[in-house]
Amino acid sequence: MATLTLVQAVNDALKTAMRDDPSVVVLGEDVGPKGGVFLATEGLTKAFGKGRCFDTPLSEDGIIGTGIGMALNGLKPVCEIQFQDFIFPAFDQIVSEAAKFRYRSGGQYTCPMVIRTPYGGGIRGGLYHSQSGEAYFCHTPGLKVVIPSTPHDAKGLLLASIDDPDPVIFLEPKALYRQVKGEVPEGKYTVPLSTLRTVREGKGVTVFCYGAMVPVCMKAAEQAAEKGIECLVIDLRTLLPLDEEGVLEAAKQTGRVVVVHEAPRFCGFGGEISALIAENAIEYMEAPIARVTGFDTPFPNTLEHHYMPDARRVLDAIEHVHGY
Amino acid sequence: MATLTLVQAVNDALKTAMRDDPSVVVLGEDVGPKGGVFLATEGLTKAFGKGRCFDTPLSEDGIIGTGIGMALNGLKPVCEIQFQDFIFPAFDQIVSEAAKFRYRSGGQYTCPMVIRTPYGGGIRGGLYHSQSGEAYFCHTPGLKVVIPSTPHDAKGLLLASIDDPDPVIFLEPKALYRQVKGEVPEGKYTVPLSTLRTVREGKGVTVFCYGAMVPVCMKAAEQAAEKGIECLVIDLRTLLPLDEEGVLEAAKQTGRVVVVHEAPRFCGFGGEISALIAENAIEYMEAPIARVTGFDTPFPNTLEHHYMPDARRVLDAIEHVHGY
Amino acid sequence: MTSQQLLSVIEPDGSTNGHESGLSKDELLHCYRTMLRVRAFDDTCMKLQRSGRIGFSIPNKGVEACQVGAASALQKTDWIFPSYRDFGMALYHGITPLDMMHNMFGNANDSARGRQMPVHFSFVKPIRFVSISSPIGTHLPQAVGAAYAMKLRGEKHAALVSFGDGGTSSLGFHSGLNFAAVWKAPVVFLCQNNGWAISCPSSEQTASESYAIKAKAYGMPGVRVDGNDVLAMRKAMLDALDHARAGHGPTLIEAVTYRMGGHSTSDDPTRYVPKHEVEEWTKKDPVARFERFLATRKLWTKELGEKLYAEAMEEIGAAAKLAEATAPPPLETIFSDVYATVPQHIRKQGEASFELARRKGDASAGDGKFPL
Amino acid sequence: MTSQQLLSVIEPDGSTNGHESGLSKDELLHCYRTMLRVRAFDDTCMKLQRSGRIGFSIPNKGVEACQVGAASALQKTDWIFPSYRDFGMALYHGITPLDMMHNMFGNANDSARGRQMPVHFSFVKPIRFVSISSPIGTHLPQAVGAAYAMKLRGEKHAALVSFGDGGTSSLGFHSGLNFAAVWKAPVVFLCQNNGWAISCPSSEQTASESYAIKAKAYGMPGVRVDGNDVLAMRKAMLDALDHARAGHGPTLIEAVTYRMGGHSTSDDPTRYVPKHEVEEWTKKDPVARFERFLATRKLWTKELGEKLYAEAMEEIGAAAKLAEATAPPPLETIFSDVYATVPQHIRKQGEASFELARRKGDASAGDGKFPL
Ligand SMILES: Cc1ncc(C[n+]2csc(CCOP(=O)(O)OP(=O)(O)O)c2C)c(N)n1
Ligand SMILES: Cc1ncc(C[n+]2csc(CCOP(=O)(O)OP(=O)(O)O)c2C)c(N)n1
Ligand SMILES: [Mg+2]
Ligand SMILES: [Mg+2]
Repeated sequence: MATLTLVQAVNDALKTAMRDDPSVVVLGEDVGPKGGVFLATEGLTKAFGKGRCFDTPLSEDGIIGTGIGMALNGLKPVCEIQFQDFIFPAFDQIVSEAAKFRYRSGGQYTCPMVIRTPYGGGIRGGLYHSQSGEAYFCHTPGLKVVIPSTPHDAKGLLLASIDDPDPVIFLEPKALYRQVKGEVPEGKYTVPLSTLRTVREGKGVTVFCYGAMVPVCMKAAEQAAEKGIECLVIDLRTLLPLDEEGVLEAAKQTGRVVVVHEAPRFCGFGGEISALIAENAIEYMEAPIARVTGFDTPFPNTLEHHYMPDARRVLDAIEHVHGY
Repeated sequence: MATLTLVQAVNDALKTAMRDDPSVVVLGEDVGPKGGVFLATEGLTKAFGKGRCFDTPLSEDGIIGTGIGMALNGLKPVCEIQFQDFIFPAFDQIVSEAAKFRYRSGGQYTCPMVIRTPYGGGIRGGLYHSQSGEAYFCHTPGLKVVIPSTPHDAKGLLLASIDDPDPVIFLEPKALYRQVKGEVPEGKYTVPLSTLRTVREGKGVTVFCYGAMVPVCMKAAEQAAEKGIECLVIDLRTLLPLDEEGVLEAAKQTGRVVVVHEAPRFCGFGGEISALIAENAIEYMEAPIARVTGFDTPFPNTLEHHYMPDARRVLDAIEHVHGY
Repeated sequence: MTSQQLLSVIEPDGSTNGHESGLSKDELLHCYRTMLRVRAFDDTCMKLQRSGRIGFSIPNKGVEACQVGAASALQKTDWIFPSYRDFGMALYHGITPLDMMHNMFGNANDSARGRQMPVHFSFVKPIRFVSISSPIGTHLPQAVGAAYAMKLRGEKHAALVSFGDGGTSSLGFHSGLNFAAVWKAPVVFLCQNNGWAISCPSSEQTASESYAIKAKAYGMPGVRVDGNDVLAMRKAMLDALDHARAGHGPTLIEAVTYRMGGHSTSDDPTRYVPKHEVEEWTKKDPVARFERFLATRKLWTKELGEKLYAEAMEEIGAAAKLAEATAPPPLETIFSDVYATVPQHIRKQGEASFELARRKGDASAGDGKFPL
Repeated sequence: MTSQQLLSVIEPDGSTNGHESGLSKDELLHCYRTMLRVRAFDDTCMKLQRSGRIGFSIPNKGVEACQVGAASALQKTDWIFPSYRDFGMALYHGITPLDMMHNMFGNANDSARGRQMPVHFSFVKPIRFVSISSPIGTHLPQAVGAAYAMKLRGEKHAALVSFGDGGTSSLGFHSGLNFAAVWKAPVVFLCQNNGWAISCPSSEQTASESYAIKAKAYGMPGVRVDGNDVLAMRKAMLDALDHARAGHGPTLIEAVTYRMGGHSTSDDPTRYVPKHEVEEWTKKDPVARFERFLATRKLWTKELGEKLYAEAMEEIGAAAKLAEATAPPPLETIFSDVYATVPQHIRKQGEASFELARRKGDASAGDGKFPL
């Protein structure tokens, strides 16, 4: 097993898939000779040729639109959107087309494809290189939404996404690209979609998180443990289709819940977790269901560290629901 | 006071605004001589000339993009998107640009503009003429999201939206366009944004709804009353910025809540209402917070009446939370 | 040829300039019969809509030659990415009126399982007739991607993607043509310029000299064809397909034609279409034009035309009856096909709704009407 | 002229073909000085970024003439919708290096209030230099809308919108040019074709003969200009602005130039740019070209050039020091300017975060680096 960073694990997954399956192609802006602006696609053109990994003109609509056509006709495109913030020109193709092809054609036409894109803050990217748009995709039936937080999961979930018969939005926490390292098995393995990962056991407070918030929540959980509060930390990994039973069970285990994400709070993904619990397990709740999230503002630049939830804020919420 | 349908009230509001303020312009596909596919803009080109109300080429990106430019430079554009389902090609302009101009320019450039569009089911329009996308916009800081449910509010809220210094997404429940009639004052008046409307008082169960779901919920509330359950029915009217205090107060009044909308449930607007309550008033809740919504599937055609919440489904939820 | 000239084969009097593309008598008659079947399908749907038996249809009067001529050049292994107005392409390739009628009624046998509006067909056989979408222009880059897959696998197939004059303003037009030209993808872009996009005339859609000239922006050939001339359409398509199959990349074809009816069965074109325009174009009726050609070959008489039209009406009327008598799709179809397998949360929603129906009865259908 | 010829004024040896557009000595020197200030701003930012004092910048070496020549044709009442690479336009019109540096440091005096990345300027004075956005191409239709407003009010102003070769593939290019031509809006589209879009060469961006020829798709004039020739740029802009102000509508100008550095301070162009290309274009350096012209007018000596560059470096270095010493924006700026007035829910979030900071201390800054 090699020790890889998260972005290296993504690269490894792409190489593994392309080697195993000639129908896998990678396309996007600057994914070819440059290897992508984060180097996630480094070496792919060289190893598999220009027909399998190639640069596109500057149009996300074109990247996803042609990707859909490839998927309709037997290829397995893995489209890269350079930053998740730039996915919106392709929103129509994703929401109106990729998500609805199977349904509207009675299963005659399907879109097995993966849309990979780095999301989230932490690189001083300001309004347009920092956003977390998972809620937009999670509100779109027909899509799957996957977010890894470790190198192991990044490779295993990406390979599972490429295997999946439906379109998957694969959001990569760019803040973790080089921040986390971990052991990654060689060759092919998959981490099944729609499964949760228990990062830490605890009977005091349940913390739901994903992506770059996982290490933040773990730090907060350790600080909480020092104060005698043991947290159950759940990495959701697949937001859609969500393992709702698993979420409810984890919530019931402590009766006290904190949900954490970077995206703005209002109508964000955290609200769905709260609502699920309030609808199906409210009688188990012994405290308000707290959300620690980005603010309901655009993403700032100089002050981004104030905007993004940190251990300080998460811990405060843990203490709040614990002491309630 | 004239008795108008909802779509006539919209037309009346546009005429009133255009008469009072020469900077108001109306643009969109087929809004000119044809008067829009629902006739919301009927007679405007004739009354105010081709410079003030005009057809555009078939590009929503162009409609909103040029609308933003007009707003930056002193006009007050009211852009029509023919069906809300077709707003997605303009999603980038709305989410990345209109919503963020004030913030990113430190208030130097602003986008006072209104984007009007019919939304929701009930006309046998299938996947692409029936969607309710309010959650996408509500998760976007910088936008306001307004949905009327009566002719009176349609005119008053639209005039308030045109007066507003920020971009407003004005979603018109197309199912109600000709279904509801009501008295509408002549000339200019406004209904302030971010205010709730109590449609019905009651101490049994609080029902939150908006748009075409308001009459549905009222029907269910009447049926509930026959069974001895008095509902407090709240028409949210402005979803963003939401009157959160008002929502919490209404929830606390009964301790039993049902949230109703047509859009899919997962990560929908209803989740935000549930989450708000679960975060700030959970100790008042005497029952699960129920959601009655569209299913987490695309919008079907032949069976649309099974997809859209009806009084039958709402009543069932009212009974459920009441009897809990 | 420059993009301003119109490629044509059949002269107004029915004679030709010699570019008939070698169709056999049977093939010529298949084209003709298909055009009449389009018209009969149209007429039937108009009646069904007027009498409230279906909710919506899209008239095709005036554009039959465009569709049939273009379709006639395709192989069964090629792919069609149609617009909602492409009845002729479907019928030409053997998709049956009954299959289409199931969709018009959105019943249990509809290949779209009653999920789409009428005219939003989806077929995989006898030719790939890709599921039609309402959002304009999205299918252009999709056709390019499908064509790229053909090219990557070394197949000699091609994709045809059809759209209207209004569609040229869409995002998909720009990205589709650009990607296709850069990749030299085997795809033919067919713009059916029928003069109108609902109520927007071409003069307000674009300021360019023609739609064909837009090809220059992408570095691909652009040709303007008389879209009311079925043989000219066929020739332009054959040339473009040869070009594509030979690895030379895409072509933009502008078929100049005219929408002789409203945009849809719910549209009232008298609000915006100048009367003289319709009169002028009525003289150029593509069916009459083809009949004059067929007459010069002794393949047509008035009686034959009437007989074929009557046969088509009968066949299509019977199909409508059958489709109307077919049950609506079962409730389960709301919840299936969102994903390959039904996930937890959707399964639960389905079960809850079946359970409610058992307890409290079915939902009742509304009476909403489609506006445009 | 056809779209394939390059409009130029200054010959490589500094002589001209007579189209100098009547700039006074002072104006010529203002152009020159501005070009040197762009270069000095660039050099300073590169150093600031390399030493970790700012996070990011965008090099302008090679494209100074494009920007300065184009800007020189504008009135203060015109609007500029710039790209992130348009330092020259800002400096030409009197936006100060200090104003720009505040943005590079994202401090409390930044007009964008520290919310945007460096180089995402926003100014309303002395000219409308509209807030720069990262998403490529969105500003094209916006410029058209702003120009439409001018036209509707009968003003004789115009809008300039500037973008790169990569930007021509964006959605905004298609809708912007199309709407502008249909409306005859007073707007000039300036495509600065600098050969690359990050690592994507023009040959993979489009298959068209040129970028200027794309104007044909929209029915507007398209001109190709030597973008390294400041006077040619000025002439092309003046002509296009006259055309626009006279009510004849938009023009697409393609300025053929070259990005002599990386895409940004974080990019490593040696991964993908062929070496010989850079060498060739170095010979065509736009500053040296203009110096040769100025020398023919006795307006330039090597010493003058060195002196002006040194002055610029000093001015800009001082600005950088001042900007660096300026405090970061206050916490409140996270919560203001989302709307004209702060709504309930945002006010509460702000208060909670101030309160938490009082109780538990401030958040600590991360060390994330910008990748591209
Ligand atoms: C993105 C989008 N915007 C708007 C519409 C509404 N709409 C349906 S058809 C149509 C006009 C299309 O005109 P054209 O492309 O010329 O095709 P035609 O109907 O003439 O065949 C419009 C605006 C749509 N379907 N999709
Ligand atoms: C919609 C969008 N997609 C991708 C990007 C990432 N990106 C930033 S600059 C750039 C290349 C732009 O090239 P060009 O338009 O030629 O301008 P240049 O940088 O050469 O001046 C890309 C792809 C973006 N900013 N916006
Ligand atoms: Mg048309
Ligand atoms: Mg460039």
